[in-house]
Amino acid sequence: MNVLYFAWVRQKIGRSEEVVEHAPALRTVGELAAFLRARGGGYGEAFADLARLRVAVNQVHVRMDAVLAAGDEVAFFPPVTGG
Amino acid sequence: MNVLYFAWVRQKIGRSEEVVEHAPALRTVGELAAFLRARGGGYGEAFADLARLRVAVNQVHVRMDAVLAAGDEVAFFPPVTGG
Amino acid sequence: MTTNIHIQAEDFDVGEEIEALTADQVQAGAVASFVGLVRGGDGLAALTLEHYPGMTEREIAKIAAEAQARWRLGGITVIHRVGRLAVGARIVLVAVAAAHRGSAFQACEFLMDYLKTRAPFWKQEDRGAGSEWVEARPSDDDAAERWRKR
Amino acid sequence: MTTNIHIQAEDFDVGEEIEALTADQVQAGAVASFVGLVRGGDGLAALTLEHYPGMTEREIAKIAAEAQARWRLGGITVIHRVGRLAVGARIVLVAVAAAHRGSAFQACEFLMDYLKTRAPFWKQEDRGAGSEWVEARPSDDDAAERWRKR
Repeated sequence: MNVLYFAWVRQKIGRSEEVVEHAPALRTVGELAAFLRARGGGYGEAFADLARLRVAVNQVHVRMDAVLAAGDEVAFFPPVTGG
Repeated sequence: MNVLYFAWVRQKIGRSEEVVEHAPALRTVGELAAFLRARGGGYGEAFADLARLRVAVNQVHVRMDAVLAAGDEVAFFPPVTGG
Repeated sequence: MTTNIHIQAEDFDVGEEIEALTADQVQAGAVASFVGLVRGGDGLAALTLEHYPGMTEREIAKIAAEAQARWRLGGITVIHRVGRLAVGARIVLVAVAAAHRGSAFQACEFLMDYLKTRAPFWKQEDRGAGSEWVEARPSDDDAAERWRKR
Repeated sequence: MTTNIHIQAEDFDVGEEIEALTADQVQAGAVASFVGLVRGGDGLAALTLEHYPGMTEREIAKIAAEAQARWRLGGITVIHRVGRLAVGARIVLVAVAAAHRGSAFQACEFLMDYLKTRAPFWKQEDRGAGSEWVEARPSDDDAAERWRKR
């Protein structure tokens, strides 16, 4: 899966994009977030409070319980502030 | 008093402006309208139905019962359709 | 807060007017605007706009002052054309600058609703075969009326 | 009905965009538009706009399709800038053409409300001393929410 980060999520993690292998333990977006948080450091900070994060799978807004599949594009970002 | 006519009121009467001497019998706008209607012809047509007319005195919207004074500028016109 | 009111035969430049409204105002984050055009159809060739010089400007100034009293606005521009206007021509521009979009949108709609029901303009439709005065629409009165209830 | 969606670093010409929206449409009597600018104050020097390329265009296209399904519109233009924008710079234009002003105003406000809450843009404020990400405002969520209840 291709995982993208935007705004302060990107800044805390220190990168904008990475590949994470899809695995049975990463069934949902929330599980992927927990997996990334467990890396600690910037990841720990970025994923400390999931209520502050929004997520999209394949460029569509979804919730943390959305189910993942191999090849998905998953993006984590703060609530949007455009316009 | 200077009396002005706009839109189809002006067309029916055939003029855009005229002077009408203020008089005790022309106490209100409605009385002025009745006086003008009594002239018949285009005036009769223009003032046939006062519900179709709007009026301003000294460039301010008023009702037919507004009281007139010498020197007033009185305008009769249809409901406005700008914008 | 600047209020620009122009009644004119000439066309206007929408982009320039909107730009001028916020030129010196770093506090204006929002400009809502409305452009009314001569809508074609049913064989309409043109509209002729008549107005009551003097009263028109006064009424629009009153409406603008009322908008300014209801919302905190950075500026208002109202331009209304008169004379003969072909299908597709611009008739009216209302533009409102404000700090935030809610005020700008509401004031712009308020100004249009009151302009339609209080400013002394009259439209005559030219369909080639003859011309006819446009009737006032009750829906415009309803649109203006809703601002009283707030 | 045309929908124009542009995400770009470059500035845009509001007058041209509004004009283009009704160029071939004699049925459009009304264009409502909104321009958002970088609002100054509190020492703000500039904003930097980041977005999610691809998703941004998709989200805006969805919002535009929803507006078109709710109101009969003649055309929609949405232009949103990205990158570094100084105080006073234009950020966003939403313009909607329709036969009548009610639909144009409502659709324009609807588009702005949804753009604010669904399109993946993020603003960073540069105050000279450092930069900070703008927090989402609950009032924007409320503004979008009111369209659900209708």
